[in-house]
Amino acid sequence: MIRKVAIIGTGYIGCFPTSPHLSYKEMMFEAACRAYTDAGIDPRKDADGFVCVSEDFHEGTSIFDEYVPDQIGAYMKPVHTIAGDGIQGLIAAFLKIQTGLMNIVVVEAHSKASNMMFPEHITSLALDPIFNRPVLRNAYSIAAMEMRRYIYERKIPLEALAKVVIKNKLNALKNPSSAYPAYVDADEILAAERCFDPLSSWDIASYADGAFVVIVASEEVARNLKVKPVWIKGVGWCTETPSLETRDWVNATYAERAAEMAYRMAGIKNPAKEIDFAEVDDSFSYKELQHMEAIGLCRKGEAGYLVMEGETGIDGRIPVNPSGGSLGVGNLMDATGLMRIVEAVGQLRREAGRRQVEKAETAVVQSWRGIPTTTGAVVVLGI
Amino acid sequence: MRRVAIVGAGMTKFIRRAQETGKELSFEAANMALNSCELTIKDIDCIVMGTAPDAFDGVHMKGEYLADGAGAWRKPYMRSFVGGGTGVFAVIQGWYHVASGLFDTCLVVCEEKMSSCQPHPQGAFLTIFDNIIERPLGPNLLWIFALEMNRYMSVYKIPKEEIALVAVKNKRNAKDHPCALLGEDITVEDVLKSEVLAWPVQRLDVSPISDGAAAVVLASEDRARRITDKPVWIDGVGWCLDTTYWTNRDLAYPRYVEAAAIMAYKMAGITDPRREIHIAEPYDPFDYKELHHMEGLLLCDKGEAPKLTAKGVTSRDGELPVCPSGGLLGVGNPIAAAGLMKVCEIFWQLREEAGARQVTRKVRTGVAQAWGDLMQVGTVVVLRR
Amino acid sequence: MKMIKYGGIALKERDFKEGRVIVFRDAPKAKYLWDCGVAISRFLKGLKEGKIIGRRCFRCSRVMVPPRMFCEVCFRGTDEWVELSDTGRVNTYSICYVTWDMIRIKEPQIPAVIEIDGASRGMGILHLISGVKPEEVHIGMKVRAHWKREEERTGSIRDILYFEPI
Amino acid sequence: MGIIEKINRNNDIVFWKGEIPVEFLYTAGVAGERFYRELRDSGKIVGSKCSSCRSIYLPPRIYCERCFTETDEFVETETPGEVYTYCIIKYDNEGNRMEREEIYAFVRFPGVTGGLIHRLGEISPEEVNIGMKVEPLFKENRVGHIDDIIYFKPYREK
Repeated sequence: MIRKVAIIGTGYIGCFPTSPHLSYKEMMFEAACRAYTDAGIDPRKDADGFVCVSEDFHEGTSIFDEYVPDQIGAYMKPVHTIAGDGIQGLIAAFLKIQTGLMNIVVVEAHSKASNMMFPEHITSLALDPIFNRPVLRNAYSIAAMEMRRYIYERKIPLEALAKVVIKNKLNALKNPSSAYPAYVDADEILAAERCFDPLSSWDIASYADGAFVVIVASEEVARNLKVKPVWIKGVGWCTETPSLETRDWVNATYAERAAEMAYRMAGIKNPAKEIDFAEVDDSFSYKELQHMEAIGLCRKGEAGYLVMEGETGIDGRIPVNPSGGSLGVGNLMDATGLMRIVEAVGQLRREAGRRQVEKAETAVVQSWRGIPTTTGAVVVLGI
Repeated sequence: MRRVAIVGAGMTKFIRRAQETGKELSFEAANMALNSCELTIKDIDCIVMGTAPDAFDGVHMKGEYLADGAGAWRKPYMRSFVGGGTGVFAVIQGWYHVASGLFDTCLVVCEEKMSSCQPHPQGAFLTIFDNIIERPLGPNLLWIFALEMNRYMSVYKIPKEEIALVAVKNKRNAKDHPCALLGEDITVEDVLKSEVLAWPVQRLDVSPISDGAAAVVLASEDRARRITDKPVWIDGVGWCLDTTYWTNRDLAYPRYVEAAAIMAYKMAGITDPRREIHIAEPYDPFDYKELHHMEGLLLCDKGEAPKLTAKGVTSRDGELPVCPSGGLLGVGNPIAAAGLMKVCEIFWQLREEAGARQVTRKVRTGVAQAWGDLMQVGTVVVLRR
Repeated sequence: MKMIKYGGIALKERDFKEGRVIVFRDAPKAKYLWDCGVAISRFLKGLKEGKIIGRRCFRCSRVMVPPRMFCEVCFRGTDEWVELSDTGRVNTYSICYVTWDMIRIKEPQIPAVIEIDGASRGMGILHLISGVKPEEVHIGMKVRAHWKREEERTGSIRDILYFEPI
Repeated sequence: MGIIEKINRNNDIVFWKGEIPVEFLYTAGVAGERFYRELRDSGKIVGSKCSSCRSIYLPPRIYCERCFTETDEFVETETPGEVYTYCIIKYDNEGNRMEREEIYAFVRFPGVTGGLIHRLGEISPEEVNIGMKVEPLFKENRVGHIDDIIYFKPYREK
């Protein structure tokens, strides 16, 4: 009884370290114009619903959904905010199409991270205010502690994490939309100060600005358009627990559960074999490895080897983050998931240029909401 | 389309300053909702959270923070908001989770802890205005209500006395609500004599700032029938967001509420809402809003709602009981939780479980509605026994 | 039938003042430097010059204020800048006796939506009214912007001190 | 569709400064109140126990997040605890180098689900290791705050 649902258009602007020439509204409008042109639809006539993805403290505005409808063509239409990740927004659109109530739903997410004067303070504001926030003077300490335990249990050498950074920044050099591309070598990375020991600044994805719009449609609609549809074959999402003290510090359980759900829906039994390439969260270098294991691209403990052997490069056996990921493109906060979706759609349509992976028929895209959360989402896409 | 029912409901008391954390309030409401239909968290497939600005509770990404209190441990969990419309929208979000066919049950939780915000929750409200061209004027939330109320009164020539009747009715209704913060007997005189905050808005026109949570359990048709013999069906849902540029609109009439209502009525097969809707819980953070929303919900002509109130049509023993719960004016206004409280009330009324608040006439179809943002969003659900 | 227990333990202001309840405090550094973008940068520049600037859409012919680079009705880019008058009519107003943090003020503020002359019908902005007795303000009243002195203007909505009756 | 005119000179770029001007006052909650009272009044670290799965939560809570039922018993935690993971922080949230680097650790206790995240003291960063035993050092004048524990320090058997 599941309806087939396709992504029929994507549009974006970015990603930039800063973007002073456009307001967030103007950025959203540009991304939306590109998406509607891509899909060949008129939002005022054709779109049934809209989802925007945002968090108040990222914007500096309370109940940010107020400032969304006009510039994405959603004025006087059903719109709502998902305070989550871009992929959760995409899933909300997917669900609405599944009900049969709607046929075309538009998802928008953006980042104006450069407008926050103290982004780390904002991250700290997400910590439990009575047990954790008064103790921790830097929010990155959570990632640092998690990294320590993860590499301890999996016996991952720091070289493997450096390799993740090298690979993603190199992929980003082939991606014209990346904010932090670079050609770097392992010595440079390993020599850096561990400012949040064991994290060095190389391990942390820097913030970037950008806006992304993805248009989702039912099969009937998708088949009648000129565009080549990319099918949403499975979706999953999960929150483990907000409590730092009771969560799993080694395995990304949220991603495991989300992937199980998405694979079940997509009929995927052996992801390591059936998935052609993956976009997984790499807000921190170790997260890429942890997430690869969680979504079953390899067995637990193997991710480090895969990376060291170059298997996750664009030409490798299982390319991971051909876009350049957050380390190369930039950390787009709530929009990160949609950036990955846009990349995967581009790859599946074989429009990815120099970073095109050879076999691109089935992709998995995974997102994480960042510290201090344990929320993640997974989407399986295919042609 | 897959039919979805509400099978259980729960809420906390609405209070000015709660000792409980937001997580604990969420747990209390969610636990009561589960107990009310004798389910445990193992029976729940997914969780939906509705909670409005993070600046109330004082936690960034507060949806994430509240997750364990809402029972989301290792489950699919998603938070949405549409400002003040969130409480009713959360039910719509839960509806599409179950109606999609992906899940059979969904726990919907709404929470707001406004007392955390200092020196006054108005600090959070200040930041709902445009960051560059409105906030520098030092606006407060009362302004938008006062501006809208004045426009409504002027266009339809409604005297303040008629509007005050809503506050009198709702605060009286709230006396029978075990969770109410401000259930009391007041008179129109009291309202008119109360402190002027932002004319035409006076102290007793306004709902109180509160802490609280509410929750409902949703189930697919098969499951619902196994859980209870009194499921309440979500037969229509609608929502609509008007332009951000609120100073470009005529505030006299909430056309976005009308659009949301039409969407919900169409889905529910309602062609004559005045005849087919038996009971309503429109959003009443201020007394005139109840009237405004009755008109937007097409329950009466534009500018006519005050007359219905004056005639007693909207009282508990009237033909169209409106806000029998006591509404936000009487029960309290922890924003998202208050919206969901309205859905809970219709649920209890349709099941004839509202106790002292049970309306006189037999009711089979009810509507709950919330409103929010910059006088911009309408969220509507139609419920049926 | 199960016993219904409603959660929620009510504390009083006193409990906080007298330290009878354990509390934690925090003041977030939620500070921002927002990009004004094309439309609002131009609007603010106009204010500095003592002008209210709008934007026209050629398809629906509306002249919009505050200006934006997109027309929400037609969903297309707007086409040209329009210099509007600094006069208008009161669409609605209030007489407010409290500040945003709920401190009572003696001299009430009069916030209003003012439909700007030269923009399309109903196109207003939020501002304050002054130079008039509160009881004399009425819907439909003609008003004019009272600007700050030129050398004091910074490119802000507050370059207009208030609107006053003509 | 599209923006017809853009800013193409840096001269025309304008920023606007603002903030969300709020402060927060958090109650410790029902379980938190109990935790901090015990800490303040008797120097005890208490957790709460779920009667159905028997997990002991630290920090305590009024509900079991797994069973989603009320926890009904507060129990004292036994020290020493054990460092499960740790980090060394050299910069604060604004990127300023801190006057003294701080070591944070997640400390777990025997038989407890959870633990406490706190500072480590009386030890240099190089000496810390996963699995080491640590015990809390309490302040003398306690007020009911997480800082009533000054830090956790290496455990020495008495």
